[in-house]
Amino acid sequence: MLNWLRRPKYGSLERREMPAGIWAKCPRCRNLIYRKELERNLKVCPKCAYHHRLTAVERLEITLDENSFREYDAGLTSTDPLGFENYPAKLSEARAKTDQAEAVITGEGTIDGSQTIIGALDFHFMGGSMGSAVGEKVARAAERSYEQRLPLVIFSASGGARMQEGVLSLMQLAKTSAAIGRIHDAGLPYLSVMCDPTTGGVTASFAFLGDVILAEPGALIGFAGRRVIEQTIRRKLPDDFQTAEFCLQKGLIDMVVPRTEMRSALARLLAFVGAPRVLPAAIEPAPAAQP
Amino acid sequence: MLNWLRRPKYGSLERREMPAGIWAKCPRCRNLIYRKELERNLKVCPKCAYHHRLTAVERLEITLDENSFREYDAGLTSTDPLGFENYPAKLSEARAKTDQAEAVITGEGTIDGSQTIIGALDFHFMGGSMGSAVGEKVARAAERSYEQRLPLVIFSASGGARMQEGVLSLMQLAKTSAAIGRIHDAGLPYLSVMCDPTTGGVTASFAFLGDVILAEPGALIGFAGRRVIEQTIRRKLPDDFQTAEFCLQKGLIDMVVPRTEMRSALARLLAFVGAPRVLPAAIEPAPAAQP
Amino acid sequence: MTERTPSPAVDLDRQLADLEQEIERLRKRSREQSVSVDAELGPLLERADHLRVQIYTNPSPWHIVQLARQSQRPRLLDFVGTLCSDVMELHGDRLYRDDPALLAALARFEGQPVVVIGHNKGKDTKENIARNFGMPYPEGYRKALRAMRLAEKFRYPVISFVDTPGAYPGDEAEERGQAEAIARNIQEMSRLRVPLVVVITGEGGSGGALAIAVGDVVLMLQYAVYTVISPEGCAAILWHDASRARDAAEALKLTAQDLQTLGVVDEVLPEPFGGAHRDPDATFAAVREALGRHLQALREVPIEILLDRRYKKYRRMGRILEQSEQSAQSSQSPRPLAGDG
Amino acid sequence: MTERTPSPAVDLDRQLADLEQEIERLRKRSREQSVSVDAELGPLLERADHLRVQIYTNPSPWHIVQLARQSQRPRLLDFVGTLCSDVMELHGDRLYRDDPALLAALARFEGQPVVVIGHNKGKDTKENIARNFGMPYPEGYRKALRAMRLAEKFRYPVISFVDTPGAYPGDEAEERGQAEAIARNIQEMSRLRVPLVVVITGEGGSGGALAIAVGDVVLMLQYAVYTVISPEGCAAILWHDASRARDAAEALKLTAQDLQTLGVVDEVLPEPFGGAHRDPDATFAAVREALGRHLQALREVPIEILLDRRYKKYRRMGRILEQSEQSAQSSQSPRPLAGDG
Ligand SMILES: [Zn+2]
Ligand SMILES: [Zn+2]
Repeated sequence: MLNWLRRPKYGSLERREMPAGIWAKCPRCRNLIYRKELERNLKVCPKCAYHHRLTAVERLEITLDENSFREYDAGLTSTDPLGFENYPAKLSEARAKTDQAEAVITGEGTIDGSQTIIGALDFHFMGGSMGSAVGEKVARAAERSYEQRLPLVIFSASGGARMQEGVLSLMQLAKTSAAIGRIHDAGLPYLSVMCDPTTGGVTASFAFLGDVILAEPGALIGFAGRRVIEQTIRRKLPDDFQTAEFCLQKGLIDMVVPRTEMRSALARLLAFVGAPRVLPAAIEPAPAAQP
Repeated sequence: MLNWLRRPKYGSLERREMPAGIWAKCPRCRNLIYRKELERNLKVCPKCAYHHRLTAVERLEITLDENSFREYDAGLTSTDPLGFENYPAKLSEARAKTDQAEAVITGEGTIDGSQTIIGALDFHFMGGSMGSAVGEKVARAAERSYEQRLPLVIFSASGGARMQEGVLSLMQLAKTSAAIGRIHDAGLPYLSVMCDPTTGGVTASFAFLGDVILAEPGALIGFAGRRVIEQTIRRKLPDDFQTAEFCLQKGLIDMVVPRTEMRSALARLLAFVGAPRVLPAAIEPAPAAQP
Repeated sequence: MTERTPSPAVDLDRQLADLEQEIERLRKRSREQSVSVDAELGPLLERADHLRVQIYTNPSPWHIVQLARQSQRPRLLDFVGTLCSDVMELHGDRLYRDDPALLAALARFEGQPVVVIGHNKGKDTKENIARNFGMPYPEGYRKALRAMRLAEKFRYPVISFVDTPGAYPGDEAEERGQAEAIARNIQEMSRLRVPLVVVITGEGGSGGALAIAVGDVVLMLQYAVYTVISPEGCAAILWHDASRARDAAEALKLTAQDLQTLGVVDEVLPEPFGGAHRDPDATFAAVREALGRHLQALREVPIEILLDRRYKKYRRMGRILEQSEQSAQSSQSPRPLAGDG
Repeated sequence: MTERTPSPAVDLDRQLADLEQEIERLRKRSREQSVSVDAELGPLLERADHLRVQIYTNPSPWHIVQLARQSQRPRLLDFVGTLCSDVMELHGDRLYRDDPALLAALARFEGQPVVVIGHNKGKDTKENIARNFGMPYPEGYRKALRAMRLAEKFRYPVISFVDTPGAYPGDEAEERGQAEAIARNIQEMSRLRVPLVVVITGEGGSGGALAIAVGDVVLMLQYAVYTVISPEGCAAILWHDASRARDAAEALKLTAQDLQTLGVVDEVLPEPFGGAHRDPDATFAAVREALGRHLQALREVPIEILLDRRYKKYRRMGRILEQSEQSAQSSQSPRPLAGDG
């Protein structure tokens, strides 16, 4: 990974997305992979193509042009509006674990030179759940897209609404969808990328409202949980149920794109929809030498 | 039936919708019905509720307020643009049989006082097939709806496009759908009523574009023919396939309305969508007596 | 509200449940052994009545959940049948199926044309099976959207009645895009160009409720509930113990009163003592009055202003904290982050 | 054209078929009996070649039907792959399924962004089974409409490639609203707020073709066909004899030349001698040139004017007669009819 975006902020603990060590065991193929190789391969298993989950920071690092990112609303967090048992403690724990203030990072940057507003949810932060802060940051990102006439790209990775905020978390579905509605009205492009997992409230709002919907291979995508469905229909579901590939076949998403090709796919889409281009400094005309 | 609208025009032969005689045999329940009773019951079998097919004239008679109808484009007919074998002879035959110039009658009138533009296809005229003239009359009716800001009601009864006019008949799907599109743009109501049978090209154009779609009980409604489908899928289709009730369950139409209630259903819908009202003369205030 | 000991209200509720069990036990014994238990029974019955009054006077959230789910509670068709005239049901999404769990209709309210949508729960098992317990498939939501588009075309207001355990969690519903259907409705309702009034009459079950519950005005019956997850589901996830649903009901702040405080509900409509089913006419009257008043007011608002208000209303929902050291920078002027690599 | 005797072209075609049968018979005899038939075969082969030249020089409608259906004929992916760059396929209708019989894609044509839709026929049995022989279900048409809405949102032109025997005539297609899907597309294409160019490359099979064939400009390859019903179907209905398809092909006026005369097709694109598959590059070049020219011209037309032109274009299609005794009255001023009862 590129590491240009990582920074300590709530930095009390070391980063722990994967257990430490030189070797990592792939949870799908069970092979031991040299960790550096795995990182080089954007955390896609070189043996079986299993896509390990990424943090929001990692996602932005591998997507954006280096040092192009400017974060929005970094200090915006949820409160504990219901006085919900243990919620403040869980928030603190998530902040310590992820070095993030909340389950989404938003900002602006360039992808292969195309300017865009971008957001990435972080499943490592309370399961990427959407409370008031996640909803607010996504809505603000959409509004900035609207105001600045820039495309919007959102990577989703979420278990759904954050129940510790009760109906206020449900209202984030309305808040974010309304904000996305505005950018559609303005004819601005919105690309939604579904990563593993994208379920519940996030699917029932902004994640399924993209002009183009992309997904990573094997990502779990669905509204209701597998167990709830199996209890309801009293049958076992097939293994591929609610995978990205399943959703593609069911006509619900546009493309399944391997992580190693995602950046270029987004760049092509952004170029297609006419995102403003920022030329790299290197190819801007050099100032004439002063004699 | 009311008979107020019947008129000879191409009147070479007597009307022959049903074989003559005092008694009529119901094709569904096989009962012998006293013909006058059948007529009084709007040609719905009093024993089994089978809806006999109506001519366009009968349809308008039982739908519109008495003497409220003004016909449009009565003399508009198809030509024989392809020089298609036997087509002129078939047209003559259909005209003689139905006393109509073409397979649709269009005009304006009132339904329980609500002004509307109205059209009725006639299955007795070459299977209600849509050639250039049918398409033109429907499109003109839609344009009059647009120009006069009046609702549009169309009763369909058709086997589809009129193949004797080749691709020109196919183009009537585009012509009529484009005209319907204009009245939707203008926020005007269009009610589509599907009668037995409504199949082929008419379903793939104006018949399925209604704001509200009504159908008579038991009406056959579908795009492809039963025989073609059975040959394709190599299975027998269930008896109720492509009936109005089947389409209702499949979410394709809004209501199945018995013929005896159709006029009042349309009247309620027209009143709902705010069709201009024409008060019957009887209830208009009488001029003050001159002293 | 973070304590795990039951609240006084929940406590009353449990006492009543225990008492009712005891009463039933006594009566069973009386039947089986043909002995009189009146002497023992009398005080218990009295105590139970007393408890009921206490509970109805100040019902616990869990008790309100029970009231909201009450099988005798007025259903959609009761409301529509009483409050509306000239009802013409619309069927189907024009795509796949007509979903009987969700009703869409043209109707008149106080003589004015409106479009009515709502979750169509049944009153008995037979009705409920036919209407899937008021749990729509995607085609139900798509039918609702079609009806709302008609309302938009003809410029009639939409009245939406909410009463569902949730969107149906079945495999076919997933396959046909349950999430997409809900998201689409939420987005389209946020910008539908006619007034939208929502009445939450019973269970407001998560996304399946919200899919027809975005409105200029959201009304809620006193003993209805509206929640992001069922108390049972919440308890199962949080404490791995569905029986702690009472506690979850407390914690989730799902009552009308709580939701008004949180800014999610605009007005709470009072119910008769003991719940809407004890005096349906009073309930209908309250809904009729509020609907009439709000529709009247909304009709007078120019549509662009209405849409702007609606947008801002939902835009405001939630509680956030903008940390001072960062908010000045982040909110006004995005700043580049120092990379460490 | 009303005579039932075969036209000279059809006659040539039949002669060729008879000859080919005779040649095959001879060859089979030669193989089976190990005898030389060269002496007999030579003149027959020469005559067959001669006939082929005659036929290709002036093919009959029935022969053109065969050319349009030719398995080696360039398919959608050949056209898109050759004419477009940066192709990104879009999948699904967001409702039910992704239909492989219909392709929708973002792409660039001569560097400019366009949305491409088209019937996705295969070249061999395996491809054809996977893509249902280019016969879409309703979800195919709904995917196309979704792609066209994206084009409208981003203001890019739509290029539509037509090559289908027709919409799939299956029970499930009917159940999911095949007719509705086609009608919706036709209506929406008639008012889509971007330029629409259609290229009929192979079979233009009735409503299933028209569902993506409403355009500001409709181009048609020389040996493509476009018809309201297949010649076989027409013959079966008219004469109860599907083998009279040749006659039906004549009668239906389904060739590019005929359709241009009838005003349905705006421009016929020439094919190489013997058909597009004999020199695909020449075919692609012809399509590229025409597409480029028309897109360039359409881009310069203000959208309201374009929509008005498109409307009037379809509004004019067909041939009608307004009988003089009535047209003056009916067309200008509707008159009440004298009732007879
Ligand atoms: Zn692996
Ligand atoms: Zn009968």
